[in-house]
Amino acid sequence: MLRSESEAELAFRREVRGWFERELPAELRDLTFRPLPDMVMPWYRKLSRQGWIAPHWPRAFGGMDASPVEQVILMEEAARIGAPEIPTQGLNQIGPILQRFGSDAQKEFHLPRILNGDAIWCQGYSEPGAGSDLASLRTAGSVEGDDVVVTGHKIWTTWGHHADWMYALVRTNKDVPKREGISFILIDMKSSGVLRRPIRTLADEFEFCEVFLDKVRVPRANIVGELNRGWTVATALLSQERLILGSPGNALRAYERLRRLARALGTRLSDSDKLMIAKARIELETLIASFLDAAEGFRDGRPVDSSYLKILSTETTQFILDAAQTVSGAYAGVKFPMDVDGTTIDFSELFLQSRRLSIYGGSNEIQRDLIARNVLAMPRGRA
Amino acid sequence: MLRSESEAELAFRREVRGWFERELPAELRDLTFRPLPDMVMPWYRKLSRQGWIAPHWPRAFGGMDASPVEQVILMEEAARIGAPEIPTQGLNQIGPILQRFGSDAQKEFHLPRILNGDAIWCQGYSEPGAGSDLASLRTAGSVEGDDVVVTGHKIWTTWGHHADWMYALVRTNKDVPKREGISFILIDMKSSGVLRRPIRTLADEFEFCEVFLDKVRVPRANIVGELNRGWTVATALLSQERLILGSPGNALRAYERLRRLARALGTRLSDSDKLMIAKARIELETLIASFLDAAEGFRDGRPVDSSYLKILSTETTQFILDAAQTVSGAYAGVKFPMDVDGTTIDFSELFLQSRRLSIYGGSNEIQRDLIARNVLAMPRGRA
Amino acid sequence: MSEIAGDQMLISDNVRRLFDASRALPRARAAAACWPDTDRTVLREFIEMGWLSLLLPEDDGGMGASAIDFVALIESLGDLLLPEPVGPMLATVSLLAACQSPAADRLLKAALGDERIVLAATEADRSLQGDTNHIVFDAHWADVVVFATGETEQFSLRAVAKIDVDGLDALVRNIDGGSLCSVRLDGSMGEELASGARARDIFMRCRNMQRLAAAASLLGLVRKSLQDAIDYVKLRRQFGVAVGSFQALQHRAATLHVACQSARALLYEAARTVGTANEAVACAAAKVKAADTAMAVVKESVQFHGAIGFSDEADVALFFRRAVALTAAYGTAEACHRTCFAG
Amino acid sequence: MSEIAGDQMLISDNVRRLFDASRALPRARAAAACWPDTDRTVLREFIEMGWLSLLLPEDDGGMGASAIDFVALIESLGDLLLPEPVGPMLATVSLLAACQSPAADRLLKAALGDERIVLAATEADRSLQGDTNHIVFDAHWADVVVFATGETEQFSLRAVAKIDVDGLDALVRNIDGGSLCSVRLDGSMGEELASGARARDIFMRCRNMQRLAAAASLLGLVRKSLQDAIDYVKLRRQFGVAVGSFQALQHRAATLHVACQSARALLYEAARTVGTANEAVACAAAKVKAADTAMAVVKESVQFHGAIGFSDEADVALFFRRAVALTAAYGTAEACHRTCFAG
Repeated sequence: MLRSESEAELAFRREVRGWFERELPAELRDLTFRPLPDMVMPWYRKLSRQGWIAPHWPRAFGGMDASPVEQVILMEEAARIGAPEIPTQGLNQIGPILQRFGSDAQKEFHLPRILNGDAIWCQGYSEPGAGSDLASLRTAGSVEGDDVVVTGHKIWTTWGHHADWMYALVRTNKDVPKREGISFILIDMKSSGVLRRPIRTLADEFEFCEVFLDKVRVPRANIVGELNRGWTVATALLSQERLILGSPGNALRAYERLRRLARALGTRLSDSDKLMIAKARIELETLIASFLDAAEGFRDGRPVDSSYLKILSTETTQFILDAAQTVSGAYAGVKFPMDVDGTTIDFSELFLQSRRLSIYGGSNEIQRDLIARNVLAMPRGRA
Repeated sequence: MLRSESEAELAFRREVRGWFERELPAELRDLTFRPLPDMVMPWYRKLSRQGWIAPHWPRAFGGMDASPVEQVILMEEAARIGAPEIPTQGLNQIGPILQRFGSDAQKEFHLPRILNGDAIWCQGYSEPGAGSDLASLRTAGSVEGDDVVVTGHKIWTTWGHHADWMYALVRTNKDVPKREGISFILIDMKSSGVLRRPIRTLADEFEFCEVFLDKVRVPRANIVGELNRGWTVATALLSQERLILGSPGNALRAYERLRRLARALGTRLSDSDKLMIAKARIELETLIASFLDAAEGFRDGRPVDSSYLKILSTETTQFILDAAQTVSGAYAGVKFPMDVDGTTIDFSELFLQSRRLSIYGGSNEIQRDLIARNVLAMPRGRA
Repeated sequence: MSEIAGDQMLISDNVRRLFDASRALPRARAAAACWPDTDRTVLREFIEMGWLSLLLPEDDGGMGASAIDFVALIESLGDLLLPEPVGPMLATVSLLAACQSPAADRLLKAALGDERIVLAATEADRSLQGDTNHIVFDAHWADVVVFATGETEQFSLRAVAKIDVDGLDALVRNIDGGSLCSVRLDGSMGEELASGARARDIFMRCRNMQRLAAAASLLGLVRKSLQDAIDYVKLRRQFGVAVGSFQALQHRAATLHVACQSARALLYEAARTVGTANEAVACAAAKVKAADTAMAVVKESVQFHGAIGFSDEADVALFFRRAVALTAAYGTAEACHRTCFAG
Repeated sequence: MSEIAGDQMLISDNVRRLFDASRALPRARAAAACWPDTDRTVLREFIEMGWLSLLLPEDDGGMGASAIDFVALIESLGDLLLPEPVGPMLATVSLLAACQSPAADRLLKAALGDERIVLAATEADRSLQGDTNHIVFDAHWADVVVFATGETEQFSLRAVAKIDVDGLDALVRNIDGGSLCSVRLDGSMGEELASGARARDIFMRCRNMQRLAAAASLLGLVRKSLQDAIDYVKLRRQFGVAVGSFQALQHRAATLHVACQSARALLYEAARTVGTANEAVACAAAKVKAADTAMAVVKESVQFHGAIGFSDEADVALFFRRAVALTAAYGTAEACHRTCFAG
């Protein structure tokens, strides 16, 4: 972050750094992979007890109500120390949605469990035939008494095989236009009829899974908003998700890889390496500036162009990791982290992971369509 | 050119270089602008007398029937010595079209005049309402006795204000589908009713003009092919034009600018300059290799993917000139050629000129559409 | 960030009135044709209305504007393609005020009157001519040139009257109607304004403000250039539909939109850093990002327009040439990258 | 260029039979999972069928293939993702034959029998580990490593048995199932095969052939990867139409097509230069161009596939990981750019 920090912000940074240094176990630092729940949830709970698990949540719901600058400070310090990735679907996706659309009972039950780490969430949106074209989904639910009985097939469910709960889009009326017959439903993954199959990724780990739903009975009380009115909730969530995806967290983690590489290489850095690093730094700072601008604007009531942020943050992260690949030279394809003169360097894992960023959360192609139509007012027609 | 030359080719190169050194007047070397006819046509005629004006024409029509390697040698030596741009519409566009589609009388009359420089040609295709969508043209011709009477408005006519002849597309039947009522007509620019208005360009020179045609009487004998069958001729010409546009001539001129800059800068070249120059060299050699491959394939009867060559050559030239802009540093915006330690450097003119390359001869967007449809067989529909 | 504040709006409005858009672009076109442009009318009025003191503290009779105000003003005027380097001029006035020496005060008084002081871009940009060691942009407007020589303890910030320097009137013409002058300057010339580490800080601040100003001008002009291009493709029809309905163009327009928005966010973030530790890195980053964005936008604007975009008749030609000139001036990409890596 | 000649077709067909596509990709997937891959079946058969002598002159009992034949063969096998570095192996055999020394002849005889000789990539690639000075790619297949030390007159081309070098079995795993090994080698190790300027030429030829082979493999695999991606978007439907009908995707596919075609033209042009003055520049250019093209294609192939492109189930994952590994091996971009600038 280029911006000069206030006394209070500097103090907060010192507090965060000191606490991270003290509290984050060595075995959880500098992991290149996303650690499994058993490994990472104790850290999640520690952050929760410290009050830092939900920086962007309002205090009323147990959040920190952190300023945009404080949020960046937390992300920078997490990147700096190499803090592990934690489950975020609860914190970033369903949590804020429940705050806005949830019933009192839903809020009361779920929000504390998200905060304290008792519930890991996943998103049940994509289906084999419904990716970018989300409204084509076919997972069907029929109301039977106080339950909705759900049958269908979700896929590319990030962290789904570790989740306790899924928020899913389910077609509850087939006789109306596509978007008018969808409900937004919270499904307990321990319900009978839920079957999960993890899927190996390009980065050679199990990042997501398929979820088969076979006559799963879900209480009607688990519908968020009204029956058949789920599309509104879903698009609100997508827009909010893009805003979160616009945060510089991933790019900061990426830049930290490059910074370590530069430190380890030292005098072996060539001039063209230095140029790559300068360019990466500029892109990173551009993203942080854009995030601060958008988040401060959002706080002040300005509308947020979330598609722009989603494109910017994902492509910045990819750019930085591409630069790291170049600087890695002959080692760019090395699979596991390596010790280089005392610094642990991940050459490929984060780079491979980064390829998904431009696909998920609404592909960057979809975002460009949205900008052309909604922001630039370019004509539809031969889209 | 990376390829090793045969003894005969080396001898040809020596001959070309020696002749250029002797015969090209100093005041015609290293011009950054396209010289006016008075200035350049003596050189054109000299090349013609030497037999090198039409390297790619068959001997039967007075050409050189040069091999692809010989063509590249001529282009390389012209770039090296800084030979001026000469009018090429006759040599590259209408000449080969007449060889293929022209009547005996047309061939007999026009081909020698193109070769000896008595006739400068221009292309009357684009109109204010018909650019990429060429078939929408509205310039109209009606047959009256032995004449066609032509009225209309052509625009972006390269070198039109200096041309003796224009080959034009004219709508001679309005009552049939767009492409079936067009004739390909040769118009003497000295005819009464022809009015020309030069247009200043981004590069601050008069590269093209508007041509107003007011009841211009053209003999029917000037129709190439049949009345209303001009679309076939026009598309043949476009495809052949793209093949010519795929030649590395422009890119070689561009690279020569960069080479001079490198020579003049000498030890002042930074490492990132060197990287840019290496990248430009690689792109240039890629283009030359592609041109040789396509031209040799064409000679051997393989079909030519002319859209691919047009995109490649124009974007390579632009890439090289972008690189030259970067290497020029603070001088990148200098308007006129400057002496740098005894070397004449053009900083901006060719760069500005290069922006038109991706627009004319069928914009690069049109070429990408053609590749997607015709080469990759991707589905039409939401084009 | 999105909106400029009341005061700057006022200044911007006044300048736009003084030099309104309908006259501005024809003037820019004419300046490029009848070179060099020496009509000082606008410049004189600008000075007479007191705007040169924009960045000076209110206590000293200045307008006490912040770097953010400065950037907002310059950006809002970007599409007018003003011939005068307003930003560098304002930055130079600040430099003189910061020196707090009799020589600087004398010049400051003269500048706030009717003299026009342009600062030599002395750092990082490579000179290509003979044994020259300084480059002055738009030197045809300058009466006095401020420049720096020497390192650390020997660092000297100096001013020299243009008339006293051989070759400072030997201008090289730029494609936007501006100029460039390579000249040899050394510590024996002119008079010293300040010296040592403090002088270096003052000089660097001025350099950073010039980079910011160039970035702001660039983003101001490309905002207009991009809007023009998008407006054009909405109207222009080919194959029976608006060209702007083609998805490939739409995605490219969206990419440019992302670049412009984010470069602008960086520009204002850089303005916030003025006076703090990150100032040099931030201003260098803002300049190179703005220049890259601007070149991408003007190239695509030409392409979106098709053939008419390559003619001088469309305004895009003016924006294109100014973008090239400003990209080259006040910190090349290489110089800015070097600052960013070092910082 | 477009078609490989009869002889190479035969070799290619035989190798494809020996190691057919339906078995090849599952094997590549398995090799990445069960690492290191030490199954020498294919390797042994390849040698037994006499293909190691591909590049040797017919007079010496070789197949007398040209560099163009070599490139055509490697390219045609690229989509099989063979675990063995066939190209480097063939290049090493040529190196041994060129040495014309007893030591080299002995090794050559062994190699044509059943030994496997891998050449160390000793030039230009930066070693990152401690005091190591050589990098050996896919060292887990090697029995003997050929390397070079010293400059000009002291230049020495040497061979050392893997078992004699500390650390040459300390492999670092690559994402495609291959390996990398950093090791310290010097002039006291192994035995000399040739020395001086002639040895340097032989070594450089071998390096150039390795770069060519890497370029050929890359372009072979991305041809398949691009075709897969285009086939996929023709079938995949969203919003009621084939994804492949969207113009933005079509233009990106066209751009990749242009890159692949032209990179391929450069590859074959480079093969023609083998044995001529431009060999080093041409092979370096071909390598870096192929690598840039390949990375662009595999990234876009993932994106074209959408989520399934990010799963290991689609073949694009295999192509992606191999492209990354080959881009890094046998001449990094930086090393190749340096060769091109110097040449």
